[in-house]
Formats: sequence, structure tokens, C-alpha cells
Amino acid sequence: MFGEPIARREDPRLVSGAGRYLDDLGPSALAAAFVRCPHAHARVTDIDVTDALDVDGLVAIYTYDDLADDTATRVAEPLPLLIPHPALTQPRTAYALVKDVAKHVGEPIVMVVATDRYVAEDICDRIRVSYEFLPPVVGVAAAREARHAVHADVPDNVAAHLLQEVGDARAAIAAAPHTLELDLEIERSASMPMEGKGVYARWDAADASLRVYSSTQTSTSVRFALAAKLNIPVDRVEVIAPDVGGGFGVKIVHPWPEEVLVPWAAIRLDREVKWSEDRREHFVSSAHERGQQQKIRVGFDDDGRIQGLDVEFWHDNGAYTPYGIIIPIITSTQLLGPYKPGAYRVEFRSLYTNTVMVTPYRGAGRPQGVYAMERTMDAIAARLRLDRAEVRERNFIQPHEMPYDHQLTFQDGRPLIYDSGDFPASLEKLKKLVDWDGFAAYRDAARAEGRRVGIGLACYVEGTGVGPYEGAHIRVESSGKVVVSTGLTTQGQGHETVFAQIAADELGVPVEDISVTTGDTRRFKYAVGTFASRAAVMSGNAVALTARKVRAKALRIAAEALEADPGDLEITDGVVRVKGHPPGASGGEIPLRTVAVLSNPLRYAFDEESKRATQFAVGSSDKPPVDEDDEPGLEATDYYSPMQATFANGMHAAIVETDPETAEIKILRYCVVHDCGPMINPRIVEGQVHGGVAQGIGGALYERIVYDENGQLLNASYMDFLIPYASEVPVIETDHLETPTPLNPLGIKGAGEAGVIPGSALLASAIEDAEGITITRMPMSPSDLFHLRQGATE
Amino acid sequence: MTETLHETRLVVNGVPRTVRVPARRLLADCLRVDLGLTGTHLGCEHGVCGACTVLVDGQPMRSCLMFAVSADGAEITTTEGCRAPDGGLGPVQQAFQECHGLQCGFCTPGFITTITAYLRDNPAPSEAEAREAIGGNLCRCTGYQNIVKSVLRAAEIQGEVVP
Amino acid sequence: MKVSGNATLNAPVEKVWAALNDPAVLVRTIPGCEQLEEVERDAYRMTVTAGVASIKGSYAGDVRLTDQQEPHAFVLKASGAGGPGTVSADVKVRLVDGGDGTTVLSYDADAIVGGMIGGVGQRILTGVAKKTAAEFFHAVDAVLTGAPVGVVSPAAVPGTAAPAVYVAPAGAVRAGVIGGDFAKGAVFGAAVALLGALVGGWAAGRRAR
Amino acid sequence: MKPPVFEYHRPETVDEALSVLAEAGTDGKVLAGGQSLVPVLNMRLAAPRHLVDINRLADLAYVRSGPDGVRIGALARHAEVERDGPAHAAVPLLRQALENVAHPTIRNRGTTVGSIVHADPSGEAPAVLTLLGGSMKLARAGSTRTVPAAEFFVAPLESALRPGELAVEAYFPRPPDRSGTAWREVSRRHGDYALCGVGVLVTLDDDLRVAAARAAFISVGPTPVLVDLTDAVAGQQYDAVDWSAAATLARDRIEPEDDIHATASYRAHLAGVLLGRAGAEAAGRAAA
Repeated sequence: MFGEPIARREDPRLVSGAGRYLDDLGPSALAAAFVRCPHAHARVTDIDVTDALDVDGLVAIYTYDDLADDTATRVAEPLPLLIPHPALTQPRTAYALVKDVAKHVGEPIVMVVATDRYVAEDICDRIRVSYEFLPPVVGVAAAREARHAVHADVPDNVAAHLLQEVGDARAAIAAAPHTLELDLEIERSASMPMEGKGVYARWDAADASLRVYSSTQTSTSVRFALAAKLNIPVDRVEVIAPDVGGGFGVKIVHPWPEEVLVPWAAIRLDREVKWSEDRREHFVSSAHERGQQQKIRVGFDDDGRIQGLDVEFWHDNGAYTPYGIIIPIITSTQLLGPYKPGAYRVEFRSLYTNTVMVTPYRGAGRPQGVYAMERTMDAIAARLRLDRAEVRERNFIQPHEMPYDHQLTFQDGRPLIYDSGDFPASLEKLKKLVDWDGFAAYRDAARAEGRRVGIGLACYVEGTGVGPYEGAHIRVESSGKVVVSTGLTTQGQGHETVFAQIAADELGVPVEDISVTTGDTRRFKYAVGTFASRAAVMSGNAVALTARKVRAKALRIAAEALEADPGDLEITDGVVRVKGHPPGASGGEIPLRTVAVLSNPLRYAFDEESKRATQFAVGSSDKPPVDEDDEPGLEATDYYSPMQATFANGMHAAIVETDPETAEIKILRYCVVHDCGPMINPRIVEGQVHGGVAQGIGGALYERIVYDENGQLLNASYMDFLIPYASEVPVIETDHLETPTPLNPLGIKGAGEAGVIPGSALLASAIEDAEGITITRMPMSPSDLFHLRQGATE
Repeated sequence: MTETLHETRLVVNGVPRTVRVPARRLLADCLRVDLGLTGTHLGCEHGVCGACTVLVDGQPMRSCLMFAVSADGAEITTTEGCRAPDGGLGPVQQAFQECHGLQCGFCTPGFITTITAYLRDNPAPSEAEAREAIGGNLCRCTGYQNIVKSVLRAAEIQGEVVP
Repeated sequence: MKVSGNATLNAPVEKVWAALNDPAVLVRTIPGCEQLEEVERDAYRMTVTAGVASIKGSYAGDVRLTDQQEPHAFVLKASGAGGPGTVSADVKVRLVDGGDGTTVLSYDADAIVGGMIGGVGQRILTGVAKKTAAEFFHAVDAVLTGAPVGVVSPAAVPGTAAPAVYVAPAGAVRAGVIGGDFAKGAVFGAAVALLGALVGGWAAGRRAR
Repeated sequence: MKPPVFEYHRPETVDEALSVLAEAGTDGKVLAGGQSLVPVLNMRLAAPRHLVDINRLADLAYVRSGPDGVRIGALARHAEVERDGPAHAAVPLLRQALENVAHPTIRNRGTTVGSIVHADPSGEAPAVLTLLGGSMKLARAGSTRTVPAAEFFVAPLESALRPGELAVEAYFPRPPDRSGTAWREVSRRHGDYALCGVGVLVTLDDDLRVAAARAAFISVGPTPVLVDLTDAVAGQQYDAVDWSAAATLARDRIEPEDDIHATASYRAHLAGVLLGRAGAEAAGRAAA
């Protein structure tokens, strides 16, 4: 099944309305809503709930004081810092409810619980909060200026400062025949899944156990976080990610304030409580990404080969840093892409601002890094009047140089070593696909018609499948059905299908007989989560390793039953058979379902299979029924934990047309060459690329999170945050190169984020080519382009 | 502040239903909560995303921009009602699975209803028409490529079943 | 959000001051002003009911006067809160003799609009704010030029819902330095312009469809 | 985002509706298509005490075309107007403009009269009414008045409609013979509010020279901005009109503002470009 583009097994449920997303659960649960701060930086001086008290349907109103009064739990403490880092010298995380000073518009101040969401919002409207205004810090420039502080005790608003250097970059640049300096900017965007966050909590007082459903990318970690926060034994907490309506990064953060508060309220009230985030809330209280200012100095020779690269950038991390500095670390390392930078120096500062916090959004710092590097490549080509593809090719790491050690430390704290990839071959494929060499003629033809067109390209390398581990449990039931469970969650990536494909191959059973469960801590306790293009690599390999264990056990038991050598056995279509034995013929074969029964010495005849099993004699009388280092049941658990990330790569090209009069920007062609190694299910990989590309286009031409200087989010709706419709996304042409990685059993690399990564770099390159105007700031709207043409600076 | 309940009659997916709802109950919430048809999803509640699109007397409309009381007497079709008569997948639903027209599936019900109505009036759309037909629905996962394919495939399937 | 504008009032400065010295005029000329009350010197609280078309909201506003350079300029700090959101603003007001017995008043407001309306109202806020301000100055000018300003009906002043017109409670506005009271007039006008913008913005979230 | 409480009225006749509206006065709001109103209610930017649902007033669900033009009842949906053959024959600009209103799903529910009453400066329907010099029929208990477009649009989101009144009909006059119209707009995404849009009406003389021309712009002023361009283009051959003078004229009249999607100067620039494109197309149609 591996490599088969089979249809997804989750689809019949989802297309017919039988999916179960967070808000589809608990129809009779109480509803939570929040009073959120309308100011970017303000001290809460008073909360007046008088008018709210007489509303029918009011169940409870909570403020920070109520959290503080609850000394039995740790809900009053700041939310956890998930990923500390030595360079993150000033980490700050939020309180579940504003304790004293709100640091951004949308921070929750009061939690209301009522009979339904309508009433809960009525109550919120009647709660009056008084504020003392504090000066807000908005945008990278203001944060750098540091005339005001986001956190009074954080000097210069600097959360983290990190410098990495390989060789003496500045000396190399000084010695280079040519140098360039670029000042670049890239604005904020956001994951913006179609389903917002949500939490539904059920407390069983009699059993003293908590069950929480959360629209999360990591149910296992939410479980541990809740046990700690609510001071409940871990074994009394289960967390389930139901069908999740998209994540793209924002749902990997945990625990969100609501993830703590909703279960906390459910326990206090001994009632089911549900919170379903609405779109407005998502805009002002979920996380954003992307915003950076970058300064690049590069030295290169007459052929455009880079000899030294010196990058300094400033990263807007918003008001809090619960997810550490993963994003700027990724920017600073993945910036290098497929190139050899010569000597390299990179330094960044991660800065606090009075805006929604910044945590990974699909691509997670890579789009910014690729933007910086690819803008530089185009600048070098322009300076030397060389072909842009040629300049890139000259700087490529060559296949024979793999594994290639950049001598830098990657996001996982391990060395940045590329394991695989054939960049020249990828570029060749891309140039063919887009007809790079034929474009000049196309441009001339277009010019003759008064049309303005341009072509661009952008390359990236993406570290995928970061550790530390994922695991799986596989059990063959006496029905012959195979149940695969893994702890990581699913937000549409088709895990129910691809993990079944892997298990089917490894176990020799039909894919139809395999069911897959993800993100349910009742089924699997230890997992990391779905992010960083890691699901297929991590859980895929974990499923394969686990299936191999189960297979080995099946063969051992079957060998005993068939009195054969395990080495002579094979499993096909769910039947263990002596190699060469004619299927169906008596003796010499045994169904896996029977092996499953035999694996359990306790053999009450629940079913026909058990009766049939009695014909086989297994286990000699000189051993206990369950031998030491053996276990009952045809099942196994195993984990995959890699030494390092595996690096996928890709290259995109686009042809754009810009209207000479209206400055409208139209993408005529969008071509992708992508290498994530062997594909488990090409159709699903293709879908991942398509979706990523659409988000890349959105981020380059349409989407933009706009704050004014007072920290008010000016476009907190789908009317003004412009997610592309079908009318804005062109036909996407794709081709694949499959260089396997030596790092894991399946040889696979991640694909989840790939499509989005080069979007801004690529379209900047293409528009610049069409317009002949240097582009240093993205995204680009027609109005922006008009003013660029005017030579006006915004 | 107890709200008046209004008796409201709807024919939902062919089944007559009567609910008593407050005037402000959105049609989407009525379908999801009062009638338990959770296939209709709310993605923005201001009419932009289209996830909540249902057919009202055959026409696609945003169920987040309608009050249930206002739909009194109307025939409503949700994605649950776009199944085949035998309860299996309907043509559009089948096409979405065949073409990988969905990923997370949250926006999908709005596409299914919209496309079902569109193909009823335009049984054989071109690629460009298919793209235009889905132009009012947002999807964050698929980049629309396979949704366009699904529209065309659904037209084929219908052509086969409907002679 | 930046809003600026000016108005020529057809009366000499003295007459302008005199007229604006009358709280009854203020409450009648400030669109939707229901009540104003002095909480301390140069600090006022008022209730404004304003809106667009037949939908209106009630807003509690506070206005504080600072940096007076009598009689030419002052700064007011206005803030208000209501269902759709919040507004707080610094408004620089300048008064100049316009010659021919006229007075030119100009204002530059820098407003922070928060809450739901801040996030969805951008497309329309400025226009509504300017209109509301103009409305106030128009009403003031009408008083100055002797036109009767009675109960302002919604039709006569489109967009502002019929305000219940109260004379401010006795002593709410002290007779005092004329300049100070002129200032109050402009103060309330500008503040209301912003509150009006806030309220007016209610509709900006609508798809014009 | 759930709407606040309101008292719901669903009159079965126009008279009933008018009396309910009379009672409700300033606290009443009409619900027709609701594609503009309901989002506002969901966001709680508005909280009318009384909501008067006119969706049962089938009498008002009409599109009537005659020699003098098109009359559209309060309950006619955009989609019905758009599809109506006779209406398109009489006043082609209706379809030309309404095709740009949001997306089909919205047009299936939203009403043309409702969108006019909404008076959004970015709305297409108000501009069409303005350009063609149409009028609105406003009814209140016991009386009816007709307000010409020129007086109907007062300010952003403000029409001359008074509390207690119901806009029952919009009248779009048929353009004179030898006339052509065209609509052009630029929006960020297909179906979004226009950054700038323009409808143009050109009337030719018997020699196919421009006799009269005017344009109505959206998104560049507090209300639709009507500009008479006749002086700038009169007498020019229909297929060789120089619209630059007209564009200058228009730029002097519009009052665009900056917003997060476009600057005022870009909108002004678009106004000129789109005028030229729409003007040429309208002139061509007039000659056809």
C-alpha cells in the first residue's frame, strides 16, 4: 500500500456531516464566554458585575481573584513556559485571567459561564471593567526604540538575544569582491484554521476523573499540563482531540487559558462546560506569526558565489513567549536553504510588543528566512547581471556533499546536518516545468501586447520530523481487525489513511481491516504532537516499527502452531502461511485472527475463532503459559526516536502579471518541485503542497495582520483579513523528486509545511522581475505596488 | 429576562420538524443544537467563510445570517441531506472523497451544499465555471485545487446516475 | 485613528463664547447629548445617545480639559465606552478670529477605537466621525446665527437618534471664565464627534449587501 | 458572536408592517435579506429593540419592467433582479453592477432595496440608483413619499429613511435611447468591497458623438459620488473619446479616505483608470 494514492478513509464521515468537531460535542453543556481587554496595555482597576447578576441563565462569573482564592490548584500561576532556551533570558507567560495588567487587546479578564453562549455573551456585555491606560509598544520598530516597556522588568523589550557564527563572516564579506546590504521587512499573518479553538470538559465527581476534549494539536501534553495545573493525578485525566478543523500551528500551543479555565470551572460547578472560540476571539486572542525586520550583508565573488553572509534580524514575539524562541531559531538556521553561505553570522533579538503572542504558524520562521536568503540571491543576480537560477545553482550544496554539516545548532538543539537532497536535479526539473529558459520570449510577446509579466523562483530546505519521539500501539483482534493507536493528533493530514497503509504493508493485512486512532490519551499516553512536518516521519516510522514487532510475535506463535520455522513463514491478506504453501490448502497456514487468539492463554470460547483455535496446541508444558519476557495478546508498542531531523526541500517558480494601470497582481502560473523522499500517499502529499501554496500566496499578496500604533487590531474579521478564495489561487503545477533519507526505516521526510515556505520570497522575486522595482517589504497589495511605482515610501 | 419562544416549522432534509426557539436563534444553531444536525459548521458568523451554507428552498444561503424563525415554513437541506437515497455518499460527497477535495473537513459541508445546488442548475460546468461556483466559500487546507476537480467529477457522476 | 477638521462659526468670538457659555445650548447642540455633569473643574461626565439610522446606542463619556492657552488653544482628553466598543482620544482644539466677525475653530483628534468596532469598523469610522463633528458645529452655528435649535429630530439631523434634550442639572456647568466655557462647548463637540464615530461605526461591520 | 435579544415581529401584510414600525419608532429595524444586518447583530454592534421581519410580504417580492424603467420591490433578492431578463433589457446596468455584490450565496438572500437603504458608500446598488437618477418609495402608516436618489443618500450608512418608514420600492429609470452603461470595480478578493468602483452612463447623438455622460463612484466618498462628465467629453466620437479630462473632473469631486486595504491616492488613481475603462465600454454599448 505504501506509495498508493488511495482515497482517504476518514472522508465518508467528514463529507456526510458525521464528523465530530469540538462544538459538535456536549450540546447540553454550559457555555463559557470571556470579557476580553479592549486595550493593548492597561491596568485593570475595577470589575463591576452588578448589572450582570440578574440575567437568567447566569451560572458563574470568574475573575483572577477567584483563581487566586483556589489554593488547591495552580490555576493562579502564570501559564507554563513550554520550551525554555538559554538565550531566552526574559521569558514571560500570561496568567489564565489577567492578574493586574493586560498586555494586549483580547486578553481574557473575566470568564462567564451560562446556560448557553447567547446568554453568556449577554452577561459579558453587562460587566463593566475600568482601566488605567499604559503606553503600548506596537511593532518591531517601537519595540527596538523601547521608549516604553511591555513588561516593566524587561529591559529594552528584549526577550531573547542569540548569535551563531561559523567562520569570520564580517572578514569574509570585507574581503569579497562584491558586497550588498539589504533591509527587509515581512509582516504578520496567522494560521487562521476554519475551526477556532475549543474546549469541552466533563468532570465525574464520583469517579474523581476528568475528561477533556480540546481542539488541539497535542492532546497528550494538554493532559499532563492539566494534571499539573489542576492538581489532579495524571491517571484521572484523559484528553481527546476529536475531529479538528485545521491547526496550522496555532493549536500546538498549550495549555491555552481556556484549556485550563474550562475544566477548572467544570470541576468547581460539577457540570459539563464548553467553550467554542468564535472568529473575533480567534483574531485577538489566538497566536499570530511572521513579523520580522531583517538586515543582511553579503559578500560574493564575480560568479555570484557567496563568501560571507551576515544576518541580523528582529523578531516580534508579541506579549508573551510560552513557546520559547523556536521561530527565530528556525529563521536563523533554515535561512541557509540549499546554499553554502561561506562564513555565516546570524544574530537575532526576539522582542516583546503589546500584541497577540507569536507562536508557530505553518512554516514557523522558515518563510521569513527563505525570504531573506532568496531576496539576497536575486540581489546578487541583479548586481552581477546574472541569471537568477544560475546564481542559485552556483551556491548549491552538491549531492556528493551530503550529509552536509552547517556547524550550526538547529531548533531541536542538535547539529544542523542535511541528510539528503539533490538540489541541482530539483532546479533542473523546476526550470523544465516552468520553462524558465523560454520565458524571455514569452515576456517579449506579452510586452508587444502591452502586458507586464515577470517570473520568479525560490528554493528552501525544511527540517522535518524533529524528535524527541512518537510511538504507536498495534493490536490484532480475534476478529482479525487491526487497531493502530498513536498519540499524535490529526487536523486533516489523513493519518487514518497513511498509518493504515504503513501497517497494512508491514503486517500483511488488507488496509480495510485496519483502523487508526489518533490524539486520544485513553488509547495512547505518550506523544509529542502534530507540528514541524513531523507526523508522517515520526508516527509513520513508529507505526512501522511497532507493526514489525507484532509481525515477529505473530510469526513466532504461528510457527509453533504450524510446527514450522518462523523464517519460512509469510503473512499475506491476513493469513500466516508457510512460504510456497498453496493458499486455502489445509495445514501450513493459519489466519492472523487465530494467531491473535492463540496469543492469549486465557481462551474462553467467546467466539468461533476461539473454538477454532483449540485445534492448535501452543506452548510446551515445560514453560509457563505466559513465558517470561512474553505478554498475552497479539499486540505491541514501540517508539521511534531519531538522532536528528531529516531535511526535505523544494523549489517553486511563478509567473505573475501586473496591471500597468491598476497595479493588480495576477499569478499566471505556479510551479512546484518538491522532495520529501518516498511518498506514503502521493495524493495526500499533493494536497498538503496545494494547501501550503495557497497559504503562501495568501501571505504574500492578501493576508496581513494590521495593528495600529495603539495596538488595536484593525482587521479582526474575514472581511478584512483576506484569506484567498478559489478566485485568488491559480492552478498549481507540481512535480516531485524522491531522494530517500538514510535516517529512518521508511526513508521518508516531512511534507506538511513545504508549500507555504517560499511564497513571499517567490512572489517578491516575480513581481520585482515584472516591475523592475526592488521589493524589500511583503506582503504586497495593489495599493503598495502603486506607491512603489510612484516611488513613494509608505 | 426570559425569552419568548417561537414555534417554527421546518422541513429539514425532507423531514418535517417543529422547534420552539428564541427569535435570535441563528438557523445554523437551530440545525446544530435543536435538531442535532452538526454537519453544518460555523466558521466566522459574519457571512464570509461559507462553512454554514445550507440550501433554503433549494437556494444556497448562509445559515449564520438567518434566524430560524425567519425560515419558518422553509425546506432546508444540509450536507446530511446530500447523501444518496440509500444512505451512502451522494455524488458530490463521493467526488470529494475520490478527488481528495477535503482535508480537515470543517468547511466541506458548505461546499457540498453549494455545489449540489450549482450542479442542479449547471450539470456540466467547465473548469473555470467550477472554480467560480465555489468562489464564495473559504477553505484553509486544500488550496481549492482538488475541490475544483471534485465539482467536475461530481458532474460526471451525476451524469452517470441521472440519464 | 486620526480625525481633523474645522468649522467657521458666524459670530465674533465674544458672541460665540457667550452662546457656548449656556449649558442649555450645549446639550441641545451636541448630537445625542442627554446629560452632562461636572465631576471636577474641567472634568465632565456625559451620556450620549447616538447612532446611525434607527439603531442607536447609549455611551458614557468622560471629558477632561488640559493645556489651556486661553483663548487660542487647549487639549481635551475624551473617552467613552458602550456596547460596540471603546474610544479614547486626545483632541487639539484651536480658535482663531476668522475676520468679518467670524470665528474659525479647528480640531485634530487622535482617537483609539477599541473593542469590536475597532476591529471591524475601519472602513467607515473616519467618515462618520467627520460627519458627526460637522453636525455639532452646524448646530452651534445655528444657535449663533439665531436659528432656533429645538428638539433635534432624527429626520432633521439624519443619523442621530432623537435625543431626549435635557438641560444639564443645575450647577453642572458653572458660570465661570468665559474661555473655559467656550472650551467646554468645543470639548463636548469634539468628544461627541468621536463618540459618534464610535457609535456610527456600528454598521461598518456590515457587508453592504 | 451571537445576536442580542430583540422582540420579533413578522407582519403578514404591508399595512401590518407599517403599523408595527410606527409603534416601534426609533427602536424598530426592518429585517429583509439580513445579509448586512445580521452580521452586525452577531457582532453586537447593534441592538434594535424590535426587529420587523418583512420576509412574509410576498407583495413586495417583485421586479417590474416597463417602458419607463424597472421597479424593484423591497423583497426582491439581488439574484432575482440579476437574473430578470426584462429588467436587464430595460436597465442593463442593474445586472452589470449587481454581479459584483459579494458572492452568489449572499445575493440569494440579500435584497436590492435593502442594500440601497443600507447606504453603504461601497454599495453597488446605491450607485446605480444615483447614476440613473432613480428614486425610492418610502411608506409609513397612512402615507407614502418618493425621495429622489440625489436626496436619499445622506452620509455613510445613512439614508433619508425615517423611523417608522418602510422602503417599499426602488425605481430605476430606463436610460434614454442611444445610451450605454458599464460597471467597473477593483476589489482585493473577488466579491470583496470595492477599493473603488464606477458606473458610467453615456448617451450619444445621431452622429454617434457623445451627447451626455455621467458617472457614479463608490468607495471614494461618504455616499455614491455622482459626476456629470458631459462638459469633458461632449461631441467626441463614441469610439475615440478621451476620458482624461473626465477623469480629472472626477478626481476633483471624490473624497477618498485611506484604509488598511488602499490609500486615498491609490483610490483616486483607480477612479480615473476605471472611469476610462467603463466609459469606453459604455460608449461602445451606446453605439451598438
